[in-house]
Amino acid sequence: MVDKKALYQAILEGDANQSKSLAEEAVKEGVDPKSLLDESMIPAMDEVGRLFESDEYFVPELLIAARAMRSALEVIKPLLAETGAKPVGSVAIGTVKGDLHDIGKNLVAAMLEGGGFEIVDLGVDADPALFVSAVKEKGVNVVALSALLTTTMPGMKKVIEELESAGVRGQTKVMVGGAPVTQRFAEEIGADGYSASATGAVALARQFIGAA
Amino acid sequence: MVDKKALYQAILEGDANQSKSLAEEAVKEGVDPKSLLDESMIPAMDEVGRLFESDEYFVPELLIAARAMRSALEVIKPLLAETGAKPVGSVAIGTVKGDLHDIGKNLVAAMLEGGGFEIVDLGVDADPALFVSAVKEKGVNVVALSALLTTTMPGMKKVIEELESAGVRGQTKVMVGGAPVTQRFAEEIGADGYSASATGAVALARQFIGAA
Amino acid sequence: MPGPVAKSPLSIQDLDQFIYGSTPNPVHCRRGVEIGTGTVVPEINFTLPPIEINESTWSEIQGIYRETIDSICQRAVALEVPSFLVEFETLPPMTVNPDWGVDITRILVETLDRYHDQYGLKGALRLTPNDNRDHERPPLMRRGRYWEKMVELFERGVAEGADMLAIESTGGKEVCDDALMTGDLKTVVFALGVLSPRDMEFLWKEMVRACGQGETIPSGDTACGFANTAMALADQNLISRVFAAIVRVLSVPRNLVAYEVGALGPSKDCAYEGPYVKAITGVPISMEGKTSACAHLTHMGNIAQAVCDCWSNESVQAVRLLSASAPIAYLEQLAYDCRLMNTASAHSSEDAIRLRDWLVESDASLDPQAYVLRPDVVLRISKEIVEEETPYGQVRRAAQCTFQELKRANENGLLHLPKREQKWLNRLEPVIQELPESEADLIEEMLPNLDRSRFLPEEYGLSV
Amino acid sequence: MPGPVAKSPLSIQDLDQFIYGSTPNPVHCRRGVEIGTGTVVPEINFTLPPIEINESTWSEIQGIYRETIDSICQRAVALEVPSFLVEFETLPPMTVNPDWGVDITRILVETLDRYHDQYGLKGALRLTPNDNRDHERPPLMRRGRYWEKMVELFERGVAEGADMLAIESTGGKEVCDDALMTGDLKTVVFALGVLSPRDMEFLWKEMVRACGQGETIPSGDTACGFANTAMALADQNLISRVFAAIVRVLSVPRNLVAYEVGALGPSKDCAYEGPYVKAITGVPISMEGKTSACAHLTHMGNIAQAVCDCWSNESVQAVRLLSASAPIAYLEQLAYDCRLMNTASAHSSEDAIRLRDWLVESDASLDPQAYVLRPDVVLRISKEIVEEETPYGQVRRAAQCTFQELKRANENGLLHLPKREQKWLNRLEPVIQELPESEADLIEEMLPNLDRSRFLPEEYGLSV
Ligand SMILES: [Zn+2]
Ligand SMILES: [Zn+2]
Ligand SMILES: [Zn+2]
Repeated sequence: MVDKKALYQAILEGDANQSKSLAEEAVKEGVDPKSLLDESMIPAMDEVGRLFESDEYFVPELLIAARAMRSALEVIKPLLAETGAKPVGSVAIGTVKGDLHDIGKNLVAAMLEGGGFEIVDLGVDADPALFVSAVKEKGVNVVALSALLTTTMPGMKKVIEELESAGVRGQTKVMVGGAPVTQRFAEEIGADGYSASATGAVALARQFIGAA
Repeated sequence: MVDKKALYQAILEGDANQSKSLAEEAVKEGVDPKSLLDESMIPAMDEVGRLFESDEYFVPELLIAARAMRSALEVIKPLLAETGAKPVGSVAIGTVKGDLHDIGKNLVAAMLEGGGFEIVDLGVDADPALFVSAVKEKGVNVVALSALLTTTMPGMKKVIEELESAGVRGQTKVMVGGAPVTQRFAEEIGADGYSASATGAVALARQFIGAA
Repeated sequence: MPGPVAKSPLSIQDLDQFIYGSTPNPVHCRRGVEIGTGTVVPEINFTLPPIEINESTWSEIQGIYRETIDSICQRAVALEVPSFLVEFETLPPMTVNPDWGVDITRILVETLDRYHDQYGLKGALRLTPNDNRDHERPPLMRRGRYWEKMVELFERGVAEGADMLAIESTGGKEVCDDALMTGDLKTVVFALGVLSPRDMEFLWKEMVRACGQGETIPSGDTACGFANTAMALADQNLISRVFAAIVRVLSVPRNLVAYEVGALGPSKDCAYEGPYVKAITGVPISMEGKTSACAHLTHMGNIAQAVCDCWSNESVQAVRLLSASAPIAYLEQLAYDCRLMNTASAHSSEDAIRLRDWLVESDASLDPQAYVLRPDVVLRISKEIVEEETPYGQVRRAAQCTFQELKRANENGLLHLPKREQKWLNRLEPVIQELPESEADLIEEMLPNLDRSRFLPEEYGLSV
Repeated sequence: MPGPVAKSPLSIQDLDQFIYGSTPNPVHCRRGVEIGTGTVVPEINFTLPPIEINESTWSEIQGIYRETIDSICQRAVALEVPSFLVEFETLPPMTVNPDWGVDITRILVETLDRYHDQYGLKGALRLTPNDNRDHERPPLMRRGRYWEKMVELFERGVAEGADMLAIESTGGKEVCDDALMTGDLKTVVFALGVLSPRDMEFLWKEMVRACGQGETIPSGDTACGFANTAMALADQNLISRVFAAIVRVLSVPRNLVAYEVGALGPSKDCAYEGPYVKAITGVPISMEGKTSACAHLTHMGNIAQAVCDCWSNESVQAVRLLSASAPIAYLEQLAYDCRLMNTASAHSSEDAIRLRDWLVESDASLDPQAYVLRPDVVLRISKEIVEEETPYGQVRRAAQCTFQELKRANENGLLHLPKREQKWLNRLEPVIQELPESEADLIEEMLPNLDRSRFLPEEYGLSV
């Protein structure tokens, strides 16, 4: 019989090969995928989050754990779908027009993914239209905008305006971040939230979709 | 016969007793007051201004010279009025509501006075209504607003709004200044000008009334 | 009239003992913060960005204070700052409405407590209610609604757990302001030697009393409204620096009165006259210089550090810089300045003296206002000051010997004065020589000339 | 591939000669500005407050630059700053549209000229066009519109009279970014040891050529996009500081390539690896630390000063502080920092060394990123680096001996590492030991794994 503790441990330590093969084994043995998720995998990622928050893990440890989580998740996903379970939520993320700084954006994307979100990465220098179509066509719950330059910050407002004029502003939450961005700026441009850090962004996204 | 050079010198050196008695003497002798003004007194204040600008005079020297100017001016004013000459212009000055810092305001007032302006000093913590009535009733050409606190800066906008709603905004120029005030702020609130320094304020006031 | 200031001999007589971080009468606060016991402590002061203060913005304002103090404490932990002070200088509406001043005090105290509990961070709060008494003209110094609200904030700030109480008091400023602009030294002497000490005695007795109701330390005052006004005018080339330097030293006696009646230090950061206070009374002092360029530019950027016990940024608005909110950047800058000073003094007292002397030497010859902060000059003038028994006598003596110091320094090349400053040196000489020996004579001479719509002698206990 | 970097022996071999303000190969600019001849020179960098850059705002933007540089020069005169640098780092639209970059360059040159003529103020302009090549993905490093506009700005900036040309080049960053986040040291080594040096050679030959068309000094580069990214992530506790410290030293060899092909210094302020560059090549370096808290917080605030020749604020927006616009405040702060350093070194070289050592000691034990800037550590590691002949060999050797230095420092208590950092020390050891000796082997191993939608090997002269 599959060792749920071992799967937990494999994710915690970021061993993607191990987590994948343990998940496969479990599926083969007919273990309920929902219980695998709830009793091993999500608790493992929660523990990873705790270790990160308490300054014992750095981002690399967290990303590696998220990768191990993902490889197990891919195994059980088809079975989960049959049971009607759905992903936490989906986020379209990108740096706004004129802004080519992707490291912060990538970090937030990676951490959201580690937190169970599906990510639509629109890259850097992203046109407002891309965000609109992510909402319209992919039905993302959250739009996450990043800017590292004060000169590109106004681009955030443009995205919100385009969402409004496309009539989809109400279908998504908008969060903004990046070095020069402030809570007050977020409020001014009508964003739904602001986060000063990548971990804060995950918490905010969870809050948006009521999974806090 | 009166020595015009001596009057010039008395003002330059800030000797108010001397300038007054020289002016009285000249009047008694029937010297044309306009020529006294144009050939001795204004050139003396111009020279004072030059010495100040070139960092040879400090404010005290300048204020003392202005006082000497004033005492001579008082002597010849009645005669000037007969010839139809008018003062350079008049300025209502005050710190805005909530702001109790008067030294900067006093400095600007003193320098404007030295520059030949008539001053209506509304003091500190001045209600917008006071500025309105200075324009309406005393017909001042310029309203000068000072704020030293960022928290009282919005009071400048209020004065401008009250001038507008009283329908007298067009009859006066508004200039603003004080440590936290900037050119951009001045533009935002619809002031006509901003000066970073007391000397700049005089130049600006002159410009407003076309006497630059 | 304040009683005689019997401070002779000086608390610090030996130039080698006159050093940053250490002083004969240190101050101990809660949370383990010690001032003057060997290390220099950073003191961060921050204020609001441009925002109206009213009911509708109040919750936003509280949020700004909450967020800023939290980030400051976080950064202090990250930088392993050994201990630090936070100064909360109220804005006028927060004194007129003490509820607001108390709200912010509470936020700050709670945050310092929380970081102390969680991380062992040693922080202390200095509460500085602003002196609102000149918010009506003529100012009422001992009565009226402004005074009553100030006293209310003193008492409630103490109850709220502020570690220190301070003020930038303004007694005599209503007379001094114009005198600074017109270069009228005699009137400045009247303001600083006659009016201000009388007000200091009245005010500080009240502050000491309020502190006694709790565990708050009555800390110190500053001649901000006098000497810093002169400094700001001089820096804009509006008035003479020689004049401003003399005004600086003339502000010492008024400051001493606070310690006479029970203040314990540290003096206020913007009291550049602090070194005199330290030499004479031995209380620790807070100073500011290069790292307060956020609040005002200065010609005393390094020399101000020489004998400081707390090192401050004066005041910075919580505006966003590229890195972080400006108060966090300034805390960091102060922390590194202090690290350097404390590293040198940890080596040896000779090394501390070396660093002190470089700080001094780097500024002293360039501006008379810097020159009068030279530790040796401070000790020489202080020795003279304490020989006098009344504040007026001290101010008069301070004027005389500061003048002599500057004249001599100019002659022997220790101080470089441009021509127009030398003119002022000459111009001030007879004024100083002719200051009456008797305070009563000066009062008699001055009172009739002063405009009672702007100044009330009875508010200083002077009979008209 | 760049030719062998034959730098052995070090330009500075003696720890007592490794000091701020002086270096074997100083730089002389117009207007009498000298760098590295004995005094530290402040370098002020300012940028726009939040504002859109477009045709309609362009005249306002010019006004901001004009007003700011004028106020800076005024303050420099008032403070009697002996000489100073202004850095103009373009914003992306000013490089894409060189007309704009040229407009601002002209404003700055004209103002420096005017103040030099009127007041004898010694100022020099460093023009730093930003490296826009990664503004398309995958980046084109040697062709395409971004590259062409950069070259146009190099040439027109030289024609406009910029005194120095610099850059924060990004070759290899597209590979390095993710590797920093995942803690993948081998890929970082590939970026900094293989890609970046190839790009540096190509880019800097072009910059040196452009400078040759006028009187502009090809100054220096920085590993900003690599080591400072790591530093910023480490400061947010996102990645390990030990890792970031190693990345810092790994960025040295790429930087050396610029000086190999003709750059003369000073290096860029944000190149915290500068001390290595100075030790190896003898060119002057610009550094930033506590006084760049406006741009980013740091754990190297004091130690960064130890051997600097220019002392910079990194970058500050022209936002209003209580005193003045922030760039003026920061110029003042830098000026006082420099006064102190220059006062100590004017006394004696022993005193300069004392101050240097206090600056070092005050930070070195608290963070591995500070530790690797210790002048003695810099000399030891530099000696090893120059024994290698290729950038890759140098990077590999740098990794090995930086690791050994940190391990030893941790063991003997010279460096205080928390447990999770010690874990990273252990984690990195095998990765470093297993770095292939041959660059070709590493290339062969890495290339197949890299995503060509983000990285094109041919842009680095690598055949696929
Ligand atoms: Zn003050
Ligand atoms: Zn203060
Ligand atoms: Zn940089």
